[in-house]
Amino acid sequence: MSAVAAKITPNTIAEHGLTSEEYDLILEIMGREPSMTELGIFSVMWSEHCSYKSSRVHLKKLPTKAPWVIQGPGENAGVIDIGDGQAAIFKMESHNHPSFIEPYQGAATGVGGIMRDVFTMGARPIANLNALRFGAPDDPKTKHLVSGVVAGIGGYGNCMGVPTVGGEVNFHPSYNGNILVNAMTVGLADTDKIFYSAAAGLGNPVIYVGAKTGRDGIHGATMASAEFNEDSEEKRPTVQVGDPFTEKLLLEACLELMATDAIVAIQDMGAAGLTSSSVEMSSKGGLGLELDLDKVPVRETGMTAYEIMLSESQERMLMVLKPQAMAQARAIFEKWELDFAEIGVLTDTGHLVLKKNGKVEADMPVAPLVDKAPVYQRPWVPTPPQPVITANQVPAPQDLMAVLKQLVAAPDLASKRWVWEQYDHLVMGHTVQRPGGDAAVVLIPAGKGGAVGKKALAMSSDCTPRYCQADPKTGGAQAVAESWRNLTAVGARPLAVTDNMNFGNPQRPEIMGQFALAIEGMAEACIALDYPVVSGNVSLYNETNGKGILPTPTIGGVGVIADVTKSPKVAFKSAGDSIYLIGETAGWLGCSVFLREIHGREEGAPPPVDLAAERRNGDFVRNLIERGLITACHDVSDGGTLVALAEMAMASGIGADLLARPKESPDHAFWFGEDQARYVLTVRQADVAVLELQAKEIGIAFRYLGKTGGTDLTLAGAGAISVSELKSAHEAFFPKLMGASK
Amino acid sequence: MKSAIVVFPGSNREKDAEAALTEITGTPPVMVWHRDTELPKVDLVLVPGGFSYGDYLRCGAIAAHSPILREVKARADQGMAVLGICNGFQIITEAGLLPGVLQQNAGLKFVCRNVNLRVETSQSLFTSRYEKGQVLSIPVAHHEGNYYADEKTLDELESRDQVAFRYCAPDGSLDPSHNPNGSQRAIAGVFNRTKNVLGLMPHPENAIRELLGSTDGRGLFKAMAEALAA
Amino acid sequence: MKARVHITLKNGVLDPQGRAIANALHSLGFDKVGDVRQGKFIEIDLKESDKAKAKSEVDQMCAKLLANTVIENYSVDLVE
Amino acid sequence: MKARVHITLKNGVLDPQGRAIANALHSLGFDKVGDVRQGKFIEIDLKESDKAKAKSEVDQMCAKLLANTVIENYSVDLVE
Ligand SMILES: Nc1ncnc2c1ncn2[C@@H]1O[C@H](COP(=O)(O)OP(=O)(O)O)[C@@H](O)[C@H]1O
Ligand SMILES: [Mg+2]
Repeated sequence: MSAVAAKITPNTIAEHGLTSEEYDLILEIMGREPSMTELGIFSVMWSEHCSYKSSRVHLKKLPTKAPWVIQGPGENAGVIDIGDGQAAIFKMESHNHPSFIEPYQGAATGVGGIMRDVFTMGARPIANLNALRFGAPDDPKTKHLVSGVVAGIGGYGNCMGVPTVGGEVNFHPSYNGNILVNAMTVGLADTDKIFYSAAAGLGNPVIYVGAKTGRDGIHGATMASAEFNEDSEEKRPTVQVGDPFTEKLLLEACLELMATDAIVAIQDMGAAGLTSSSVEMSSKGGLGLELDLDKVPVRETGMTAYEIMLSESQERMLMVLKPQAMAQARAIFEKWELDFAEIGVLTDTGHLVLKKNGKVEADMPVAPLVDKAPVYQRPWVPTPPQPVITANQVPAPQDLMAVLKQLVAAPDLASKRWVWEQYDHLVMGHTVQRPGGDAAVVLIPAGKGGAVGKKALAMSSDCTPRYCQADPKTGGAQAVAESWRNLTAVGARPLAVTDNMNFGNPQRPEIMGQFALAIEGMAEACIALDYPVVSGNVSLYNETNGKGILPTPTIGGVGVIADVTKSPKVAFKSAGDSIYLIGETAGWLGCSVFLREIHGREEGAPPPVDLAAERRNGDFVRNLIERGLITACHDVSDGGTLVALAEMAMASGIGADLLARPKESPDHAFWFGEDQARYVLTVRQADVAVLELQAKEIGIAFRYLGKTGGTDLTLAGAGAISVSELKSAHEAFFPKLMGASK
Repeated sequence: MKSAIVVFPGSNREKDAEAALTEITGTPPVMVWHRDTELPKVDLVLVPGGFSYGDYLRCGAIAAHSPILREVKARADQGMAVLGICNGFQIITEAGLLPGVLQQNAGLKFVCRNVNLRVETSQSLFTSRYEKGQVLSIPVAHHEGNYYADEKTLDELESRDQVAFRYCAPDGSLDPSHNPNGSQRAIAGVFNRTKNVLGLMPHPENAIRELLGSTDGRGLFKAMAEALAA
Repeated sequence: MKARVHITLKNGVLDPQGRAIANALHSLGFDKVGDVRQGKFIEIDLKESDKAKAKSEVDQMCAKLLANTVIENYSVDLVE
Repeated sequence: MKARVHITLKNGVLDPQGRAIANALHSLGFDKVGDVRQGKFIEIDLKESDKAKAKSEVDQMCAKLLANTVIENYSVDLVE
């Protein structure tokens, strides 16, 4: 950075993404002109990415508490109690901008970063998920981006030995210049062995471990907070290269050290590296921190204080250790062949003091650096309501089965096998529900080191951006509800969510409106479903040349299953089972996949979300599952009921004989409408009476759809299609898009 | 049966293998760190899957030169049983315990899925619990499993009954569309000449519970436990 | 005409492979080994006899596909 | 001294990666591209000023570790 020695000018301030008001505030806090290193530190700490300055006032509306929440937002990851002395620790994070510039490394380091967030809290990561949005399939960049991102996610996760068990992949032209790569990690820890980042103990040593620091991604955090324009592709900022091998060693070394009593506080170096980790530790602990930057292990010569503090080199951690444990800790890191350096000490000054070559490069008060970070009440306007589209405003198709075939082959509904077969989804040997079901299911030990039993975690990532675009509040609620429904469909009790809010430029009131309203919808749903938010991430400025992406609040949900042997799969289990649709069907076609894929219309209000019905229907389904009555189960989402049925048939190879739709609802509305709060499930003949009786008793809407069997999906009055024909259409999209290589 | 698992920096299926050995043979294996220079007295050494040394340079190449591998090789020469799975197969092949090499998959992508494996011989301490021709469903998870050897070596392997498993269609027929990685002659696992060393790409340790998809891997562990019972 | 393309990591970009190789060489006793960097080497047969044209084609191939110029440099040699 | 090592696949050994690159170049419209082969390029800094000694050291490194001679050839250049 040539600017290091230079004087601070309005230009330098702007280059650091700071406004002149923000700079005035810096002058006030410092009581003098900052050094370049200090300015750099302010700029990353006050970037959108680290300070949440545009989003904070809205995020406050999300519910974050429940009796089972051990740690809500504010730490590296959220922590929930899952019984038996065990905790699930999880979070989702975006790596959108880096992945657009360098898809392989951008996605890989995104996965590496989120895993560090989880194991820094003492958890062993047990599952990864990834939510991906790409531009139109025929956009010239899409193929290259898909192949790089998927290879990068696999490359990192596979090497770490953590199974990648779920996620989503969507395509839409609004992501042409701004793909979304959201990665989620779920880890497992004992509730009495959770590690936090608040520094404590005056005089305790501050330790740097992991990989060496290079000049990687300097200004990554500010890059993640700036809008793209035509020439950012030209500028090509340095992106970080990931080293999953080093991270695997770091994981094992950290967990080994955590099993001892050595650690006082620990914080990974993520975005804004040493800066945010040291500031976080000291501000949370209310202590000062003095670092000797000459002791930081570096990979390159001549690195300045500015560069060392702002580097985003991967695979590094900062810890405060008990002094008496130093030797033991050093031995562990040496065993794993990682750097281990005492680089500083905790002080009572309340200041962050950085020295290099005996010279003080920065001396700044930590509390105001954090507390006085700007917070913006950005102006916002609501998205105008979209008209409700009724079934008679949409032409009915001639051939329902041809439409079905077209839908299951459409990019958003097509099989994602091409993607998840590149992910090791089996390593660790606990994957019960592999990718391809509603929620992934991973076995866990019974607790306190007990043998693996019947207990499992279920997890899923969900969002329907087209609903959010049409009506952000309904869309926000729907994303939460769908996540809850996916967990319910495998018999899990949904416990909590992490989120990843991907939006455009918050300085535009329409975008800020999408954000504010999506949060409102999410908050309502989370409250109604007892499904608090325990961690999350905000990614703004996903915008190219003033065109924003579809608002995409990705929801990552986690739930627990007490007896995994009862957890149903999507696949029909056997012939002769009775098929039921649970939940009310009005035949909602607005914003549906049917309307978009068959009629080329992206319009209308999205299906309403009735949270009371959602809860009632879900609790009903879960109860039946827990009683062992359900042989297969699938929630109804994109594409509607007939698509859900087709997915169950394709997963099993077993067909079904379906009754005609009810008279009052036209075919296309009944079969392809996307009404919420619905499930398709199957029961054995012998259990039909129990199901119907119970549903009537508590007032659950249900409808008998037909019976499983044969090798065709047959719909009375509409003809038949063979399951294998559907399946070849369903499996064709990705291999065709990505080239024939198998 | 006493067994040991060699753990390299970057190994990642050592716990899966440990669980399988413990559950099926009844005795937990000893975990041996790569820097150790001596092996405990055991009947079997398992070299597990993963990304030893990050799979940098070539899969298995760096691990193959570790001191512990020298020891494994010496003991294998004296007849001790060695099982290399996935990265373990790559390592022991690089170390010269088995002929051939494992190249990048023909599809150039990592592939994780259940494959059909045809048992080519039941005449070994590893496969005696299976019938020749039996078709197993066992997962693979690798990027470099494309077995290559020159024609002469391949002919020799076949004539000496050294091919353990092949990738096949569900009915046992050989069909290129069921070969996940382009391996020559669909080879998924090979023995050394004396058949005390087996390397295979698929993961029998991930196929030991119905709940997790298959129990077809159990036979391999059972066979070893029987053959190597003290 | 044959093009020989070298693709190497830019200075300052982390090269985990190179480092792993250096470590492995050290532990094999090659203690005179210092830094190691790993790159790619691609040989392309070209149906083109005009050297200038060939050069400009291969440069384009590098920029478009073979190298990721965010983190990599490339160089092209032509041999008849 | 610096050693530049090229590691290439032996003739007759299939190179799926090279073929994939050739296909990708064709689909980008580079239709003069014929065969493509991909190899590795490793640069090693050596604390050794004697050229003959350096050569023999690096040859050993190749034979022992850097190349798998079942399928790969190697060649070594030294530059001061
Ligand atoms: N990027 C991905 N990585 C792993 N699994 C994926 C990915 N995308 C989709 N899947 C899996 O494919 C299945 C179908 O995905 P999706 O249609 O989004 O499910 P749903 O509609 O139930 O949310 C799920 O099991 C999901 O986890
Ligand atoms: Mg679902």
